[in-house]
Amino acid sequence: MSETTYEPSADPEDVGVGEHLPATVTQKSLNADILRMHARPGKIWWSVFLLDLLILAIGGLAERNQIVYGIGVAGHTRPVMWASYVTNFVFWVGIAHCGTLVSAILFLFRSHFRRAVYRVAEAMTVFGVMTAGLFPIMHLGRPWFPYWLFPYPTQRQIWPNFRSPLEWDVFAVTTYLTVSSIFFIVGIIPDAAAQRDQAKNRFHRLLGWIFSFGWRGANYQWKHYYSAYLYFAAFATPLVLSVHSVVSWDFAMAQVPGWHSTIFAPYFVAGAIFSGVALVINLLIIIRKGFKLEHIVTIDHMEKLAKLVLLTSTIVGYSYLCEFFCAWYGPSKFERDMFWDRFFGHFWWSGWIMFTCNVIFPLLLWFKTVRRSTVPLFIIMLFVNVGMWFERFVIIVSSLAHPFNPSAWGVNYKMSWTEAAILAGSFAWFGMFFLIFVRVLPAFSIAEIKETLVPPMRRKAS
Amino acid sequence: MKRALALVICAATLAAASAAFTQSFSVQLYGAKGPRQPINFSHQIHAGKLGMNCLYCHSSAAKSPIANIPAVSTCMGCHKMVHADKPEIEKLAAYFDRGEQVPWVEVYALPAHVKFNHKRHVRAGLRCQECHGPVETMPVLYQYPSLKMGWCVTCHRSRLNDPVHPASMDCVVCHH
Amino acid sequence: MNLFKPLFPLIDKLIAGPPAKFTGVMGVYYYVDDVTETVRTLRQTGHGNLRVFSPVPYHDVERALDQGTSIVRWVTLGGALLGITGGFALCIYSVTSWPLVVGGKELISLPPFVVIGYESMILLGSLANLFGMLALTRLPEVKAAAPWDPRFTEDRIGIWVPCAGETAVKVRELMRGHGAEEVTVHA
Amino acid sequence: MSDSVVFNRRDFLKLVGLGVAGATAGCAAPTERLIPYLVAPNDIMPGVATWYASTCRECPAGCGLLVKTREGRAIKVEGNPKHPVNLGGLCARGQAGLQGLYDPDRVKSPMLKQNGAWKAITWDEAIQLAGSKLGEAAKARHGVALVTDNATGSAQALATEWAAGAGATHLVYEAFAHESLREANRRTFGQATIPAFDFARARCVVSFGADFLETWLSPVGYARGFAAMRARRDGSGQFITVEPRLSMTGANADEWVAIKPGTEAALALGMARVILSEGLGPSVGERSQLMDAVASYTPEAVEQQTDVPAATVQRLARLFAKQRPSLAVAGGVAAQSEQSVALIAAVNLLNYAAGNVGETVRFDRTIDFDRVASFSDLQRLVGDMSAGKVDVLVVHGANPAYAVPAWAGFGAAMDKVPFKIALSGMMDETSGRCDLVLPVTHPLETLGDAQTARGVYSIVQPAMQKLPHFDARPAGDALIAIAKGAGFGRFPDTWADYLKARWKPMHQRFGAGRDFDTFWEETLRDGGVWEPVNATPVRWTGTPAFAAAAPKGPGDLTLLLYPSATLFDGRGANKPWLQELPDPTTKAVWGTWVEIHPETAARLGVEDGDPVRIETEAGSLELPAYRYAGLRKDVIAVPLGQGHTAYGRSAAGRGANATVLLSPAQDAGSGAIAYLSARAKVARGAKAMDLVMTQIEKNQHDRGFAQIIPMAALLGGAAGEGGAAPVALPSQTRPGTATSPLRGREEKLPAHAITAYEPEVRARGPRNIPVSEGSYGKAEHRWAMAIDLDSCTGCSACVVACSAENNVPSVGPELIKRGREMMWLRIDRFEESLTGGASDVRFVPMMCQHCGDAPCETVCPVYATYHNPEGLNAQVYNRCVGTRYCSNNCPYKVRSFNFFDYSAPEKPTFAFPEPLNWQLNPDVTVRSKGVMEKCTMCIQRILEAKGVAKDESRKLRDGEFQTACAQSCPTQAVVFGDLADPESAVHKASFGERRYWALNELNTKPGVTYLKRVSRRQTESA
Repeated sequence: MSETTYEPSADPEDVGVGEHLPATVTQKSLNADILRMHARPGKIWWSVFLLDLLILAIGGLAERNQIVYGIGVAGHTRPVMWASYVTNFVFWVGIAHCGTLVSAILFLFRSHFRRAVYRVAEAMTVFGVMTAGLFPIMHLGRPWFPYWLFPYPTQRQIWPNFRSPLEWDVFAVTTYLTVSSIFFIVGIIPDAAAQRDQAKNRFHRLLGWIFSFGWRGANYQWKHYYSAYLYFAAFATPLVLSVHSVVSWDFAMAQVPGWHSTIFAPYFVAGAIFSGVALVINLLIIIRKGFKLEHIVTIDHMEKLAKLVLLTSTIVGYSYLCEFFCAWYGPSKFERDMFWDRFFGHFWWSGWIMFTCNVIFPLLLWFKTVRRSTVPLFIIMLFVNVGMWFERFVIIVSSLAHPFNPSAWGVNYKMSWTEAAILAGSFAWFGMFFLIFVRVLPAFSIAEIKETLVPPMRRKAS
Repeated sequence: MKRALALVICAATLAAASAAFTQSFSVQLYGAKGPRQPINFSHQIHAGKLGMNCLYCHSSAAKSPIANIPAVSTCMGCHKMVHADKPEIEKLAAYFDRGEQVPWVEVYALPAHVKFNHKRHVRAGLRCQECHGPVETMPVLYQYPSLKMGWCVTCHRSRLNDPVHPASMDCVVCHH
Repeated sequence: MNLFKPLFPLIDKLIAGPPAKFTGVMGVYYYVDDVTETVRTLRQTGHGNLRVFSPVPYHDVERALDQGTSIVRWVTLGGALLGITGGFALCIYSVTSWPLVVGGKELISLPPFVVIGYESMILLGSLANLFGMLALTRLPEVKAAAPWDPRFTEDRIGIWVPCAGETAVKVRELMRGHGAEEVTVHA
Repeated sequence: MSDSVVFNRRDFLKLVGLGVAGATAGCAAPTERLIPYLVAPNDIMPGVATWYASTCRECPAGCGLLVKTREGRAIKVEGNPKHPVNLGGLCARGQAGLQGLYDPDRVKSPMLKQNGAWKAITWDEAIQLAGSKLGEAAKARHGVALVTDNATGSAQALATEWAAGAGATHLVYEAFAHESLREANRRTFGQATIPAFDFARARCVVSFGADFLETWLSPVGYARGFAAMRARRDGSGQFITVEPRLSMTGANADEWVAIKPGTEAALALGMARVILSEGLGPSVGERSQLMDAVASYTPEAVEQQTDVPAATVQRLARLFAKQRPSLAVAGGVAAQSEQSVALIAAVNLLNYAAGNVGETVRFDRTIDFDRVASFSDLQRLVGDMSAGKVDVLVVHGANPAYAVPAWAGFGAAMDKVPFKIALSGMMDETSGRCDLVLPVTHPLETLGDAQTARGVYSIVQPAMQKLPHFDARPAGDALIAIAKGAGFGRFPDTWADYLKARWKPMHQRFGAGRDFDTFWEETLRDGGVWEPVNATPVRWTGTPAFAAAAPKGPGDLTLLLYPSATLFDGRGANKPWLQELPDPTTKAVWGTWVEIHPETAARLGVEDGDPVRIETEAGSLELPAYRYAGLRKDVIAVPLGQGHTAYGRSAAGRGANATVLLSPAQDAGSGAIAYLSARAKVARGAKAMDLVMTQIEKNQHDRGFAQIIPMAALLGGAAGEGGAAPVALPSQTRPGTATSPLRGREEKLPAHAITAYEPEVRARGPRNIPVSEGSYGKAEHRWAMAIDLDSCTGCSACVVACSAENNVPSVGPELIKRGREMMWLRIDRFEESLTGGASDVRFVPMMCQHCGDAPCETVCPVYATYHNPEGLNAQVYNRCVGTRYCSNNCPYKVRSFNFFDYSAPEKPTFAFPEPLNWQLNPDVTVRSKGVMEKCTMCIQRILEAKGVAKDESRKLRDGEFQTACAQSCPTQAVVFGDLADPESAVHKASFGERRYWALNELNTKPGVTYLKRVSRRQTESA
């Protein structure tokens, strides 16, 4: 059953040298190019890193105040009991989805352009989940008891409520963090071996030694390795779909008008991939420029990712319209009022920001020139991420602000400085890990990119 | 070899963590020796040697959710004559003359948001010692049970289907 | 960096691993088809216990080695099954151990439990998969099975045939004959 | 985290001890001398509540109280069911009396003002000083003045006697003295007093501005009667309100006649004319005389003056005559114009013509305002004071320096008095202007009596010993001591002796052979004695001249100043509960606002909360606007009661005192202040200000929260809007024998699953899940509530009762503005229409609905909220981690969240500063930061009652206990009980034909059933 073991695509037509990589790239140069990223960081990196730490510190201070004085320092009100924190949570979980998508789903689809980009995407996934995971804890009224949500035997003899969507979240997100981290680390093994053997300084060699687990690239190792890798992909694919479905059910399972909708699961998954890929593109553009890797992460890769963004953007746009149609066509006056309120009520601006950034701007990607030039790509993707943050904001805040009981209307949520600081801090938190990552571990999959090269043959004929 | 070590470490941390969890919310105030009281009152003498009935002093335990701390006057009821010369009794008398309450240090404190009804438990036929331990042997009173939820629940579970006095497993019975 | 200088020897020792004595022949190749040829002939001449080290897995080589399918799948399956049953069991046990009605729903209301079961399936499945793989690939490797050459993670392929004496000489010749760049005999 | 933090355990121990000491050792603690309502003194024990009967002194009505004490602390006041004035109900202000007792800003010790600075002195010094001052004054035959409130009873007597001794002029001051009412009655019936208005007997009520459900005379009693009238199902019970501003009382009316302010008399006379001329009333001797009086008031003429269509005048008159005995009352703002005597006389005439006098207007249990000084008396005193004729002024229980409008210059006159003594618990505006302040005890810690109505002799009993925080003395003792110091009068040594002496004659009358002590004990136990009084028959004695009042001044708008429904004349302003209690009309809290018609507002371009500048002759004021369509276009309205400059942290600096807008104006007949006398100009103001409201949207967008059913439908039997057809109790709803249609066979249905929904269940298929595990199998009850919106007047007494019972913190305006109010129970106000004639305002008490299929329960990840075996939606604070998901998913939005730490003394957000924390109910925990809380249907009361039943080994009796809200409701609109008991009141109500459930379509199966409000509007105006 050789199809279960991985097909390294023997025939050059499959991944012709020309398709993604220039002919100058050899196995040797690859090692050199990618390990070159580990050279001593320069002024730019350091200044960015320090700024990042500063923002993180501010965010931490805000969180500390919130714990001391109570969640009241944030802008929540009745009826808007969830706001920016849950928004951030969904946003970051969404970001996290791209990595697994690229590494797992595209792996199963055998679309080889993933090889050049999936390590960055996966790193983003892991760090994204690590960021997202903080928010459910931070938004608690009593953040010192989050462990009560985990099922463990306690003297109280009481368990969590497995019927609650929030409890599903606990399972989904922890599973997702575990699996994606495993996937990430397993993927690194062969490259870490390369780092162990070729890295310039001992520090990186040591790291290589640790993360390679003593990998030798022996035939039996490759065999089991790829078999296992396939199953990881097979698990991660349904997982990535389920996780964001579960996140969406935090809302869809509630009966709040604007939340209680069956469309949410697919709609959220699409949105997640949308924002995730957008951020990957942003990061890749920076890295390939900063580390001069345009010949490895080529513009073809960018274009393929851009197409993915375009696709998901249309799905998301369709979902918006579909929701509105249902509200208009459906019998529920609660739903109708709510959706009117969404675009013409107190939070009208957020609604329009969402729509423009997520549906209008991405239309530019229909043009090949736009898809193939980094600057416009970069800007569009920034807008996409802003838009996606606001999508979650709109869904959460504007729906809650317009509940069943009109007597609760009119008390409107205002974002507090604490929340703003914590939001900024979350980006810093994510950025910190990423900045370190690219400097200490292979940020691109050496082994897999090598596979896209034509294997060296003495007798071309055979 | 290394793997084994790693496993051991993991197991240890896990055990420690769960232990910490299960020990959470211990409301043990003064450990197993009890607090120092303003007057060295000995339950051993009163409840043990003299065999006084608990309800003689803590009369409201059977009639009220709260078991009262006896008023100074109750103590003086006997101690006007009995051992009136002992230093500790003189302390007591001093409080009485000043018309002050003795600032007894509380030994049994429930966690927040928990209500306990003495009357119900006494009337259900529980002996005081079942919760308060062998008070009659304590020269200095100390907190005998952990007073943790699990301790309450275990007993309630066991009497859930008691034909005469079924215990409740309904949270709000204690939490309100 | 100099701060860590005293650590350098230790690090080098770690990376080098414990000193080991090997007996056998190590051939270093560049061309994949050479490797496949060598492997075929070696196996015909009864050297089934050879090892191939390569920076990338080459399908031709695998064919030449003709090794069966990995059994990691069964480990994974086991983990997954354990996960799903465990998930449901946990839910059902928890609601029956202390019955609390919420939202007028059945105590054992399966639809919500599906999510728990499903996620646990994936979690335990993946973990089993991981540990299965580590076990089968003998990772983390404590004791090297063959002498090591850093080029194997760059662009060279190595064939290791554990043997000694006469056979070692034969194998060396065979490798030379099949386009090995260099052949070392460890004895 | 622990309760002990909120309520210092040491104090607690002390109190526990004292309680017992008091009982056993018989030491001299006053607790020992108290006579509990039900139990003998020696049964007092820690952990068990003791009830004391007393009388409410928060307003002159004097409702009977039962004060609940625990460990010697008064923790709750409730209405005394035996008391003839209120029959068990108690208004929000009465409930809040506790916070007057525990006010942290009470005066701690006697204070002497020395060159502007206050200095604490001892009582002896104080008495000595006061005595000497009074002595000198008396010797020098110089003027002494004593100002007290309408204390009635022995306090009144003592004051009079004291004044006589000191040669002082005694002035009984009440901000709302109802002089005009008394004067009009004197002129028309020869009785200068306030009759008993029998709303219960009336078949139709027309109110000319009288807010008899809010502040007017005896609101609780009237509300009870009003509810009785509405409860009749014979097509009667119409209530027409005639007022330029739709008040809370008016909001309960079937018809709103938005009359031109000041012309109400014309309408009354017009109606009288129709009745007389058409001979609809009984034949009265004075017919011709009356006819002459009203001759000129033809319906057309009335339309001319009042803007009320002639047809309406006739219709109202005919209805009024048809539904005899009917009742017309005049009061509130309408009766405070410069023609208020004329108005009330006109209304008297109307009542007389319709033959209501002696029927619904009776001079039997007359309300005792007889001794209250008219405003002209007050002016005389002011005159004397400013003329320097008064050397010593003694003020007790009144705050004229605040309540008297600026133009009358009471404050200024006070400054002319050389030495001023205040006997007051609070450092209010008046005390602040005095030289010597003697802290007096609060009525809840003082022995006394009251005689607020003829034949009602109530006892004011101390429910607890004096608070240790304040070195206060009963006012009576202080007065006696001063008199002795000054050496005048012949008084017994203590106030208590004086009181008992006064009760000797009562003993003669009511003793019925018992010795005095027994009689006294029993009187204390019952809260007083009352005797039936026969009505003094009255005839029409004279017809005063009638004229319309014409407000003066520049501007096109008439200014209405009305007493606040929550703060009354301002004496409630120091109580957080009342400050935080949403005004029934605007739902605004912690401030003053100006109600302005939306059209006027549009003209100025102001929205709710925007500043509006009001200008009158007298002065100007800037207030936040509240756009209210329940106003005539040509009026603006401002509530009184705020704008204190002193009087404690809750009161000082909140809102504004709108009396500064008044220029000198008095009633022609009685000299009463004319609050309705000024015209005003409005303009957009400059400074930004806050209007903090708990409910902003007052339109229910046809979401069926407040439903209504026409009387016709009830009489005819057809269902009203979206109504459930009458449902007989299905036997299946009894526990144990229920069939589950899905399974189709007999099986056990636990009580928790029984909801008022059984019929719908059969329609929709079953959603009640039989659970017999754990405690669920043993459930015997299904606690539920039925709320009759036809009786609910929106008075909000239940809100305060709930906060008092359940330790709900008051969080202040800043947090409420951010939607963080903590009240477990609120009154949603929905305005269907506010057009004159067809006004339709609906009040819905909204608390946790205890849904059978509760949306909040499923979503909690930690079981902090779940459905308990007895049908309660329970909230476990210990377990709550604060995800707030439950609140998001609650369609009624009745869960409140502890955003900050209101229970930790060290935190700035602490809500119970010492000694307010003494009021906390020890049976209920005080929730800590970050947990969700909500209505528990008073679980602590349920458990207590079940305990009692268990001790007496019997089943719970229906109605043997009630939730705080149900207990306090003056109209008994809230019914609480066990739905599983088919005989229970709540079961009968819940299956009545008017029942419906809020948001029924969500299938939440609430445990709270609402009964539709009944619309009695006649077809012409509908």
